[in-house]
Amino acid sequence: MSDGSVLDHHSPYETPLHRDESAIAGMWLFLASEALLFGGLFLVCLVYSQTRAGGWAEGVRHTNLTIGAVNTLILITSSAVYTLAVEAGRRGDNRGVVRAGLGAAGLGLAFLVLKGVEWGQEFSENLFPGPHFALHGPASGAAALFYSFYFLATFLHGMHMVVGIGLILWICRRARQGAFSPAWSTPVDVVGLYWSFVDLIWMLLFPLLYLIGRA
Amino acid sequence: MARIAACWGMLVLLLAAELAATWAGYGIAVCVVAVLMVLVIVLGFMQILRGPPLAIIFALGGLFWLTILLALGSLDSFTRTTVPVPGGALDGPALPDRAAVPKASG
Amino acid sequence: MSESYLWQDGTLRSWLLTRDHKRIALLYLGSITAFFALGSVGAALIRLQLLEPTGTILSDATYNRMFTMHGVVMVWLFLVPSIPVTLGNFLVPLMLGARDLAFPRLNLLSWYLFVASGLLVLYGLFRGGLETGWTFYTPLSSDYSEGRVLPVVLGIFLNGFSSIATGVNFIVSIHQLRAPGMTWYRLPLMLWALYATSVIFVLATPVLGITLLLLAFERLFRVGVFDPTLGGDPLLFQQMFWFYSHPAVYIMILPGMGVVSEIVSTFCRKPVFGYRFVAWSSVSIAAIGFIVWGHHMFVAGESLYSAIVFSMFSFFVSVPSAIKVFNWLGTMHGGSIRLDAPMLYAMGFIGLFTVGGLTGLFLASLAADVHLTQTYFVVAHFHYIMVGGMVSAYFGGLHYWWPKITGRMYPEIWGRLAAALIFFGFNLTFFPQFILGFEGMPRRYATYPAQFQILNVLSSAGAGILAVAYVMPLVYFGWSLFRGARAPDNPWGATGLEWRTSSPPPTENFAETPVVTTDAYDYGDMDARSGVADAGGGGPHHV
Amino acid sequence: MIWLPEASAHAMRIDILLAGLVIISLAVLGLVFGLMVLNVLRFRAGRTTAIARAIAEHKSWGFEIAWTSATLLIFFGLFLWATQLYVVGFRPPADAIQIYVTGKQWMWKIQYPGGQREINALHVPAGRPVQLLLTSEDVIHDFSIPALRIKHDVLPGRYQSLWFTATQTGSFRLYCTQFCGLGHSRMTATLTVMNATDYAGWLNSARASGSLATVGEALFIRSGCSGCHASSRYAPDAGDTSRAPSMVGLYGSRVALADGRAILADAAFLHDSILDPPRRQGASFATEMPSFRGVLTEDDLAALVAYLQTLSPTLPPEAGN
Repeated sequence: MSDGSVLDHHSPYETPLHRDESAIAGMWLFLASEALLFGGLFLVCLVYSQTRAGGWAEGVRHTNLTIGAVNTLILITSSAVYTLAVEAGRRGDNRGVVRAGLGAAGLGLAFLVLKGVEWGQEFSENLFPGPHFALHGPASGAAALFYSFYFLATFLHGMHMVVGIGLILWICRRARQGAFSPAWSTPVDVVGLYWSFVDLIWMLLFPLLYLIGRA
Repeated sequence: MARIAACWGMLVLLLAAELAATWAGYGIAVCVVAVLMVLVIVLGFMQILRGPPLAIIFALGGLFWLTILLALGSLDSFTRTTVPVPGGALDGPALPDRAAVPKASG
Repeated sequence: MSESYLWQDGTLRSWLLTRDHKRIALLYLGSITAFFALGSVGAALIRLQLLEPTGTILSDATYNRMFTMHGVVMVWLFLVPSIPVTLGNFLVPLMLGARDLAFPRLNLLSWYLFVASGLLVLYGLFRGGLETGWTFYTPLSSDYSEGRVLPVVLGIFLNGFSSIATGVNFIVSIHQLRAPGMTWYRLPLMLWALYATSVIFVLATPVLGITLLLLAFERLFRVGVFDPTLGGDPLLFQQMFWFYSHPAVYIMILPGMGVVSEIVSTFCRKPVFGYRFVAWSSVSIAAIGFIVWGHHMFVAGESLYSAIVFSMFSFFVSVPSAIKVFNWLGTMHGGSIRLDAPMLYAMGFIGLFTVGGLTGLFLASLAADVHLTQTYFVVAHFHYIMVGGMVSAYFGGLHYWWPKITGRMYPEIWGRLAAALIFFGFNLTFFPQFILGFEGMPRRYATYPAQFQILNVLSSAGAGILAVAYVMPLVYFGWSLFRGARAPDNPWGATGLEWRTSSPPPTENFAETPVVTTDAYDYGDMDARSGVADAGGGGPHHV
Repeated sequence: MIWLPEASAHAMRIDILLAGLVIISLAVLGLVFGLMVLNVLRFRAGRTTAIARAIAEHKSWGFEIAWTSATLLIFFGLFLWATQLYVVGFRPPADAIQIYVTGKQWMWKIQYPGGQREINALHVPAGRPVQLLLTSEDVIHDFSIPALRIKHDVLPGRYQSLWFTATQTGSFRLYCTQFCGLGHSRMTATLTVMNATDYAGWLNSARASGSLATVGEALFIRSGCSGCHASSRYAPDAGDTSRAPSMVGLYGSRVALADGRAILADAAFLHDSILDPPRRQGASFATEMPSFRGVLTEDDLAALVAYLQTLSPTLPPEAGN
């Protein structure tokens, strides 16, 4: 692939700046779309947490707050670390991009591992909705709804994490090849937007899944 | 560098505040803190204000449509009166006693 | 100027890995034509079955699969990608005066996603079949259906990402790649329409995605999200489904309106009357179109408040549509009208869309909707919009831009004949269904009371004519590829930038970046410059 | 074809609304097509004399505002008119007779306040408000009565209400209008509106006729008989004997068999025919009936026969449409 700081013959753009701005704007537009994807889940949460409040809160109380909070901290840190990579990219410091990128991806992986542990616990406690669902009593229906939401939301968020980690590793590979320069580090920025967005979604999911209704 | 550290610190503090609010039972405060955390990420990490103006337009557009989805999507659920079939949903609806059913549904 | 995009590199590999928006448009054209043929076969079988009240041709189960197949294929594999994605891909950069779309690789990816989703959907539809209707209402689809819900739903989920990719591409392109001098109010109205469409692509499609994901989750694990026996709410599914599927109607109709604006202006040799109103009406349709979805649920058990709010908004959304219709008529007034095939299609669109829009008022009126909804009235209504409207516009657009796409002229006589035949066949097919609906004939019935037979036979007869009329363009377009007259650069004497390059255009679209100095549709100026007489002259190269 | 009857005052009001909508639509349609044709005739290329092109542009704002506000005004009027007729549906009168309706793949079960039960048939008195309480045992159905211009979805797990006051006696069709799976188009029923005295008499006889036939009717649908055999003279497939002979009026009639015998269709014949389907003379049906030996118990057979008997002697009055 050619050095990204030069426009090739067929590029639709006039200047590199023009192209980079378009890429960033395009990513924001895609993130707006992603927001609506999670928006559907938020709607489900909003409706059931209000119309089936008792059982919903019962479900919230059964989530593992410790793992949830630690994971939140990990994700905040990962997002911050990746932002270091973005800064390094703007300086043209390819080694810095690799270092920070690997750090961010590692933290992301740690999040997924912890999430897996949490899921494992929940499965063994029969918290996955179904005929053997662990919570009984009049609230069990709504608690099962909560856990449907919990599992789908964490699954979807987890898939976004996986994609994000993949993108970061790709950025690291490009950086190892010395692809980025002060004139051109747009892919690092664009992936950063995505990674921060995944973080942002978790900042909303965390209170919805672990906090609101717990006390 | 300093900016990132500051943002990180703010997020950690906000997380602590969120947990404290949960412990104290202030649901609204939790929501407010969550929104603040989102703002810190958008402004601090994603640096929306440094991006092209289009980014802001797109983000606000997404937010606006998200509001439509949540507001109008939940309107029906919050204004509906549901008359459940007695005997519990799990048993499957059986024909109930007359007295068990309210006069009007809607 | 270098060679045309069609022949620059003829290898299969170069086509399958192309990043040229024009070639991707052709890839889309090929795939959606195949899907259109498939969906039409479904329609034909449905109409054959309904010739007789007892429906002897198909079993109930096959009939149910057939209308599901027809709906799914036509909506997601033909209508949604027809004008917006196919013609849009070809035209957006050309109309902007750009070399390509903003993200050419993403564009190719979107075609591959589309094909993959199509194959997945077809796998589900033909290996096992699906009988839930294209609306997938729960709990039928989640718990009771014995059809292949999962592959079809996942296929449509994938299809959504294809739509989103295209939407992002168009929006960023229109913002970023306008040629020098191409201000927003100089954009062709087609681009305003495609911009509005793309907004819906980007913001509505993800909600369909998550809805179908929830449905798949529910079907796999029976967790109860939409299952009332487990405490879920099936109406929530409907709310979320229609949040996408109503705006999707505007995905299907807005680009058609854009095409008609282009055609009417060209063949009347006049600027579009009230340009800014037409432009903003596209945007307001896209915006208001998002807040009317609840009118699909007036009898579904939604609350009274919800119903009233959605009914009111539904009336509002028809105002900008009415603005467009009157502005097209205003454009014709005082023009110099030529009745070539594209114009015939455009006029067909205006008439049929008006019928569709007016019958939409019936369905927006709460009490009237209670009687008419879920009957053939609804079927007729949305076919007037989607087939009478969108497909007419699609064919009109294909005829109009065919010379630009292929460099060949289609045979004009046959084009006019097909346009007239489509108009006639369409009305014969669907007008009787309005009466059937008023009489109470429910939709999705494999068999029906004998009293409805006469109207059903009329409808089926119309469908036969329509089928012939749809095959005609396929034949003469194919013929024109080899035998058609060579097309000049600007056969219609139109003003858009796409007519300023050769037919077919070179890979890089323009030898040098065009500069725009006038408003769109500046025919007075153009005719004065080229010395064409103001009245009675017709176009410069009328073939 | 007979025009859809108006079996209630509400139906008439809806028809007036529809007529209003039709008139407005025709006016607009006339305008659009008229203008289109006029424009084509007047401004056809080559036919026109010189025309000032600029005229329209300057006037456009006035035109746009005028027709936009006119349209809005008309639409708002329509909205109010239609909404006020819709709201009525949410306010059932306090003295309405409450009848329970349960939808099930693919039949309607009706239960009256007095305990009478029916399948795929609803009897109501004329002139008295009736409130239906609708629910479903499985998927979403929709209870639609075109002659009364009303319908409502029928959801599992909750009651929906639908009320009306029928004013015209006769039989009218009911449909399921929400797609509910395989037998959707056969999930139809008959609404019979009777005058008060007939209704009282019917309630008494329905109580007397016992539940065996009702059980049989459920079996008739559940075992798949209704997929081929017509059993109601009003149902959509009433005239359809292409798959199998109609059951209406079969009991007590003479049947010509393939071996030339003509035999009286009595209870024993019906019983044996279900176990060993006989061949009829000159019959060419699209489907061949399987034996139900081992599938249905003797109790089931008794119930089925009891049901088939009800299809002959007490034929309900002629359908109104």
